[in-house]
Amino acid sequence: MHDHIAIQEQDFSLTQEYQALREANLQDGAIVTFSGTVRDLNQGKRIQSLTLEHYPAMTLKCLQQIVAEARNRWQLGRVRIIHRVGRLALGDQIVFVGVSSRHRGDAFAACEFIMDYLKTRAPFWKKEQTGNGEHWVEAKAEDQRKADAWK
Amino acid sequence: MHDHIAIQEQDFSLTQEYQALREANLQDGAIVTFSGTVRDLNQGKRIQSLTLEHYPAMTLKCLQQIVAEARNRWQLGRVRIIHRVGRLALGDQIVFVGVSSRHRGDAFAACEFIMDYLKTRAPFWKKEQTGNGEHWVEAKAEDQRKADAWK
Amino acid sequence: MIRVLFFARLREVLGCESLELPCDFYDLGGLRQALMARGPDWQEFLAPGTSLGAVNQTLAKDDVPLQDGDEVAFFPPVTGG
Amino acid sequence: MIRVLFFARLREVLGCESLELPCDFYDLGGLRQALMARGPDWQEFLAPGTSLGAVNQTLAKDDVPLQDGDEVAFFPPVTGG
Repeated sequence: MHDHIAIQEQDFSLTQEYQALREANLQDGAIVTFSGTVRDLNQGKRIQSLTLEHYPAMTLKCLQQIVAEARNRWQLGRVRIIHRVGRLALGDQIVFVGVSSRHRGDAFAACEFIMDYLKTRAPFWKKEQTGNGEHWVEAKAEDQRKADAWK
Repeated sequence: MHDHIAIQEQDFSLTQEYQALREANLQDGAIVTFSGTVRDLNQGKRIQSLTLEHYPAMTLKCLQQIVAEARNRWQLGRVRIIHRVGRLALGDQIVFVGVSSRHRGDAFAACEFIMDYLKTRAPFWKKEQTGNGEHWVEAKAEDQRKADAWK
Repeated sequence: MIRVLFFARLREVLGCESLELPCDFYDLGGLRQALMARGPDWQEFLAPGTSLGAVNQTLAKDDVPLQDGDEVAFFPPVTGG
Repeated sequence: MIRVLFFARLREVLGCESLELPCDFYDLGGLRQALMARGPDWQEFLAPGTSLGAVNQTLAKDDVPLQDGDEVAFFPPVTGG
């Protein structure tokens, strides 16, 4: 197993993550990455910044379970997940998921599956700051629908 | 439209590609990338290197059509495709597809769609060098099946 | 004893980050009902479907049994990623 | 005139990279049949299903009509990516 799962305040480097997925890995011909960033508009509101809270004792365990489930479903090489917490500015990176595999179909499916499960199961909560104060982000039914589609 | 499509002998930098997808792009919260590399085993044969030939007058046009079809199907921000040609060594990068979008579902689907169509429609051919000489790679029925699944 | 944690909006509206309670509850649902009796905000925001529960750091339905020493958490639907 | 190009394995087995032919063919299938009559290798490797065709740099079925000045290409199923 070549898994790296981190929850951290500091930013991450896609360059380093990609290198860690690729180096000395001649058996995997496919690498899929997902990066999520803070965008300016969310659910119709103009965002200035956001704060990410999590449940530290549970977060890592939950992400490990999601990766284990992905490894049961697909033939995967390396899996790397980073999720940031704390205060984030517009355009900042929030989350990274990278998967290597022999086959691109497995890499695509596993990367999307991990994101869909992370979105609906991992204990993170976003609070958005706008010109009109701040508010907790509401969960989206669409995210639950996407996660349920993997069952 | 923010498309970049290149066919080139020289290597590419995921770092630069990711930056081009991300910079000054606050509306897109999702970036999906695919990188294909030369792996050591293909269809049961141990590979030493490979040579990629293409049909220059057709390649760019074909990739532009694939991107146009992806843009018809999904709401996409930026799309970047690089495909290398010429001689490639074990572990070398062959192909990059990067897509940004407001929504991760669109970015995942479009990135995989572009790869599946590229694999079955874009005029590239691989010749593999092994310890027993060289041979042209045979097209895989699985690739055709994956491309047909998008219809 | 059971340790009960509240996160995010739930922590803010209840004005409560954590509780220590004797383990008088057969399952997560029993604990949830007891907490909902604490007042109108508790009633509203701990209602099943409104908040999720976890037992020992794993998402749990209301029929998951509780034991002395468990860590329970209640929180709103998650919004990471 | 029509310009006909061959790529990859097809170029190698036919020993031919390109041809210039008068445009005597109604469609791509007509050209394909005429080329297949050139010899056993042409017969085998240009057979429909064995090689793909393109007219003016776009994948084409055998019923696509040909015109003077067209660029036609035949090649094996593609294997890039």
